[in-house]
Amino acid sequence: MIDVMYFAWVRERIGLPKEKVETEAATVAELVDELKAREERYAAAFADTTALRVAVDQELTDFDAPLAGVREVAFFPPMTGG
Amino acid sequence: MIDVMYFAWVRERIGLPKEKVETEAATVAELVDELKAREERYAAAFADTTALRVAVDQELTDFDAPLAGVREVAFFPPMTGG
Amino acid sequence: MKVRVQSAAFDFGAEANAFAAGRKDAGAVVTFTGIVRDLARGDLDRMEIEHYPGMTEKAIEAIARQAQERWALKDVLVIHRHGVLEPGDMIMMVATAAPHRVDAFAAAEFLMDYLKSRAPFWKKEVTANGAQWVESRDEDEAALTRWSE
Amino acid sequence: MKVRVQSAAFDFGAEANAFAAGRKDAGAVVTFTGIVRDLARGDLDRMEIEHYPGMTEKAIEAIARQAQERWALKDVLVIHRHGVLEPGDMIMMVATAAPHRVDAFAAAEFLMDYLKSRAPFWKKEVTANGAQWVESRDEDEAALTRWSE
Repeated sequence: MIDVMYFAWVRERIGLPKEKVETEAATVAELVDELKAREERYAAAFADTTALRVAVDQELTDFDAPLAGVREVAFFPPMTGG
Repeated sequence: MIDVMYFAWVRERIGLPKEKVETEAATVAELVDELKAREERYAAAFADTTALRVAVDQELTDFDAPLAGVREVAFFPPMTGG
Repeated sequence: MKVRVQSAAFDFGAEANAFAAGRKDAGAVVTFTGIVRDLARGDLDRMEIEHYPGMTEKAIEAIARQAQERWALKDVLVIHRHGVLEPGDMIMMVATAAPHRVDAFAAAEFLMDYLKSRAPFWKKEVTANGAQWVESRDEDEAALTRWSE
Repeated sequence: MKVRVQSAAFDFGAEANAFAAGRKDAGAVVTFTGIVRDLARGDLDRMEIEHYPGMTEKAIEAIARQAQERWALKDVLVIHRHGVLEPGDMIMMVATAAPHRVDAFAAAEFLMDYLKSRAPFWKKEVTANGAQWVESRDEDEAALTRWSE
């Protein structure tokens, strides 16, 4: 069970900030494929992953990052801090 | 008649901050030669003009700057502002 | 090193004074302050800043630690707000103290470049006609490359 | 643009706040503050700063005007003290306001590089064992070359 979080327009498009996901996905990319297969709103949010960033256990990483032992995955657009 | 001003260690070495100088010097360099010929303290202060800076009428310039019509010449070491 | 992530307003001047006061070890203090800028049409109602609680603090602290490893700094301060802000409100500030100005400036610019693109904040501009997420700019991403040379 | 040359102390925080407050036109404010740093031996009694009244203001205004011509600035502030200062005292500050941070940073660094070597101030460090004029550093002179490229 992984906590999956969404921020900014990803959160708005999917319609919730956080959910628990039961998954056997080995990588972030596989998790994304599972989510896209669920419903149109997920497919829309993840249509172009080059426009997205991902953090695993609160560290920025890539979509090929492994999920073994991971507790929290977050998807969001490029950050606009400062 | 030109106002000649000295700052920092140039002022200390010459022993005064400002004096009026009657001169026919055509350039700053000629004025320096006249001053050096006056007394040892001037010769000491102007011994190495590469260690000095000059301003003519409150604008930084070079030792070959002309003196025609000039009211104020200042000599000082490299500045250390900020 | 002090990092604060908060929704409350902060007093830039008071923070800057407290940071710089009586530093006999650092000749140079640089601050950067980000302010909510109005839109070209002058119709920005508010800016909403979303963040990722938990990760935000960790990311900023990691960036500040990198700055401290890289330059001879005596201190670093980062304050970043989230929530609802109005035009003219201060969004965030960084401050760096160093013996020499070159280090204080470089570290402040480094912190800003990384906060801009690597700290999990997202800005949304809201006007009477609707809301829009601020898009990241290619030049902000490009700004990071100068620090990896 | 505001330039002040004075012997009196100034309140960095109050100046910074007044400079940055309510700026809806500038998203970025950068400040630099120079502080009297103690000597390595910790025995600095005081710093005496001499200047060239009349030329000082003109030189700083010329530098500030150059910065305004070169970058998209909304405002510039320079305050520089002269006279007797103690370790920890603030010598001077610059502040720049711009729509974008790159301009605010570049202009503040430009101002500092020029003030350092082109504004007529001279610093003398006084200890119980004597006094010494601060020598200009080759790297300060070299720093100017990057602005003429």
